[in-house]
Amino acid sequence: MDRSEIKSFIAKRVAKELKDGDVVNLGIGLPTLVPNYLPEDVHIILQSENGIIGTDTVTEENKDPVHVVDAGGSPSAIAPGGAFIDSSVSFGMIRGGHVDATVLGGLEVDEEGSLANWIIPGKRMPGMGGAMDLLVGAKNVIVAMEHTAKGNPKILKKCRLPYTAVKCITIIVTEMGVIKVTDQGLVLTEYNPEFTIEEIQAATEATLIISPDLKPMV
Amino acid sequence: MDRSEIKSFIAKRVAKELKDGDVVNLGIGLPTLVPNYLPEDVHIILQSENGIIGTDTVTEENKDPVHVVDAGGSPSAIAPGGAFIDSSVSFGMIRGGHVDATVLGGLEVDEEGSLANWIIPGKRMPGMGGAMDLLVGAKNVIVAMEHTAKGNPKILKKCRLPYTAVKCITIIVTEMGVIKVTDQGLVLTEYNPEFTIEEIQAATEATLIISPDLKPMV
Amino acid sequence: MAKFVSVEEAVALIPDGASIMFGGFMGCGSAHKFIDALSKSGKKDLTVISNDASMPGGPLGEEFYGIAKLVHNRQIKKLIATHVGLNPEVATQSMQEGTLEVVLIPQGSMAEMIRAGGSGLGGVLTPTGVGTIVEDNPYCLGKQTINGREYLLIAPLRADFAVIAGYKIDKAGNVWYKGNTSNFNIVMATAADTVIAEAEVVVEIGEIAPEDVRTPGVFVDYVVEGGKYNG
Amino acid sequence: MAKFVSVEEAVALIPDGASIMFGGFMGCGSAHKFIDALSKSGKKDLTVISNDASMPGGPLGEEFYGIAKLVHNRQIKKLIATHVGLNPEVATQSMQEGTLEVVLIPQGSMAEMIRAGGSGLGGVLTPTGVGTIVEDNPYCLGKQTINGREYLLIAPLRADFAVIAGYKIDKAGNVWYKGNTSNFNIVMATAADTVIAEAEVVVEIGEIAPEDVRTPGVFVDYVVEGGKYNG
Repeated sequence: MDRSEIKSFIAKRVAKELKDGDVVNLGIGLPTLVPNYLPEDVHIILQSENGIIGTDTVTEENKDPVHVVDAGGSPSAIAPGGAFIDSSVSFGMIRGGHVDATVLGGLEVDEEGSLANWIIPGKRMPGMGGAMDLLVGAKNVIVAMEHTAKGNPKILKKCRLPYTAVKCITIIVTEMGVIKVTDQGLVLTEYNPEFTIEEIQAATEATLIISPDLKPMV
Repeated sequence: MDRSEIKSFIAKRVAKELKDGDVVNLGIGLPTLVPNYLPEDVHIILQSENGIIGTDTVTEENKDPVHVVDAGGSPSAIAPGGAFIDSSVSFGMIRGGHVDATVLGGLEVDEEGSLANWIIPGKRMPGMGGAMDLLVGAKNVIVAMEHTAKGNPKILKKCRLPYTAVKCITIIVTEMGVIKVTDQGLVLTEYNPEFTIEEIQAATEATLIISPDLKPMV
Repeated sequence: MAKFVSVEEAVALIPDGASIMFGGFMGCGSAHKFIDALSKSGKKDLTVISNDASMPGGPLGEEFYGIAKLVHNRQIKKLIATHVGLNPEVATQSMQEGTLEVVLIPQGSMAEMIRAGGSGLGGVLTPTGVGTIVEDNPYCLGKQTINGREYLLIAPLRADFAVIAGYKIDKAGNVWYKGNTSNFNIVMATAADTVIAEAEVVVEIGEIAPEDVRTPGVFVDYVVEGGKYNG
Repeated sequence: MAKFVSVEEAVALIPDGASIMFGGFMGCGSAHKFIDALSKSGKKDLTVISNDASMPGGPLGEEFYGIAKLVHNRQIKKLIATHVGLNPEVATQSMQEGTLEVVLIPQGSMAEMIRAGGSGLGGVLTPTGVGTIVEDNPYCLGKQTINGREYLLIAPLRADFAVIAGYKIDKAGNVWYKGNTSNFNIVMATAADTVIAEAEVVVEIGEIAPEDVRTPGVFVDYVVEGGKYNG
């Protein structure tokens, strides 16, 4: 798979984690592909943490870039039945457990289900934005990312970069497999048959527990 | 003065404490008379803690008792330029110092400027409602009350009833005088010439400091 | 997503012993049709969180108004409120008969406690109640000095159910409140496991502008059409 | 009560060294006309509290959008924000040149800190940031365990000025926000000593229903008519 295929493959698998009616917050990049792979009978409500419940695709007709933007500052739109809310209500909603799932990328994740994705000290100065709140508040935290970066594992025993949030991840989806975070550690529940279990473990610094119900990823 | 005249007299003096543009919360009873005595060029905005900024007089035309009530549960109305807010915003406004003055009655007040007006243990079960928040949050707390109750002082060295709030009062207005709460204690700044200073002190358990600028109440 | 049900179906969701937040202030902004049906249902041992216990006489000549019906029918075991003085039956049941437990909380603290419960905050740090018997309240977790001022730490508040009332509710469950009926309804809609919203008028999507939605439909589980309230 | 002034009069209120909250999210919901005038005013050493530093290229072809103008003109000494990654001049001034101090705060915490500052609460108890370097943030006053869960105690935030932007503002200063421009504007309007609100359209009293007012006029000190924003 080339990188574009990898991203689609991951997004497609993440889509299966979402249920009809779920309120979902999507991070930038790969996560934004997820809605493309939802079954026809699954309708989710996309939340943008800067104040939109129910975002819609931007068209020439609904575009209003001065008054409606997404969490990346790009033009957005509101779907029928949606609502605009202010930041304190939006993050109350997020922290209060009213967002069913957040899907986001990661620089590093670890055996405790902690995530680092907001800063590389000395290198960039981005800011955490709403990510720390989303990780703490969303009912399900789905990390959607490539399994390795330039051949180096991103699933570590312990994150080396500053945490975005600790013990927050529900599930990790990569092109190699699906990993659930449990009290026992990271459990590989699905694998991509293009890889052997050994290859997946070799690409992972953390120790993977192999689920007794291990299935191929579809 | 009979009791009705006493109430008018107190309300009239309280009205002088209010400035044009002030946001004011009035307690039940005597305080509601205050707006009748405002000069023509002083317009205040009445706040009702259950969600009205800018209450108006109820008329047959604007009456909507199912949807607009005051803090006592009676029909109210909204003035032009007013706004309806929910309880968390309303009390945020109150605690946050956005209410210029609250005028309310008292069962007991004391030398520290503390107030007791919400409960007589064993006798009634009313509840504090919004009074504790108003006393803590309003910029000026004006107690408007008769100087004594059945001949007994209400201005005490220390409240005997449970406090509504401690060290909260700005000024006390009675039919006998005007008393400012200062770090030094209670300062009598104005007196009703119908009474001598000795009579006022005799009707007051707390020690009154006589202001060097003592003036007659007008 | 909001499901539209009959008032009977909505009442059937409530088990005996449930904790319920009721929006409204002296009955203004309460879910009158739902409360009426609940008062006739025989459900009992309820823990009720509400600003007040409403009052016997309603503005349109009702004998009992709002949750005063539930008090009168002795369906409430515990009442958490800010003011109960206008409903004399509360004092009778709590002080004389001892059948109703009442916890009194300052109104602003109650609004914040519910908001905290609905928005994932650990508690409320408020100057309200410092030095008063509120410090002995079961929800008061302690006193803290921050920047030289004392605050009470008050616990968040949540319930099994929130029963709110809006004027217009659209088919997506978005709520718009008339007058000052929003009062506790807005925070309560965020702080319960199941939220039941009663509409006076159900409208099509689009009839409430997205900017004017005060309780987004994603917070609402069930909608009951109550009809325009006229006593 | 809200006073209607020209943008020049409003900018003249701001002294060098003032702390200013600016509403807006990546320029959406910012007071563009005011910011433009401020950026040309030479006012300096400002402490700015804003979700972000906006970005160089605006949606209508602006060279610098929103408070990116103030960053570009080096008028800001300290910036308290949640995300500055889309404005590369911030990293240049802070990491390379050391002329701009930046404090980063999680977005939800910042909203609550400002709300706490405006509503008399002693602080915010949030689970956000526990176990992260946010614990070392100057606004983090400690960690507390409540009901078995850890929370950070974060300080309230206030400023000398809040500069907010509404779509419609009526003659009483009541504000209505279009789209998702309300973002930080609503809380900021409560948390500053002086509040300046820029309107795209000034309307008569009554054109915003009392139920649809999102920032009541009593919170607004000055109103500037900015005109419909078109870059």
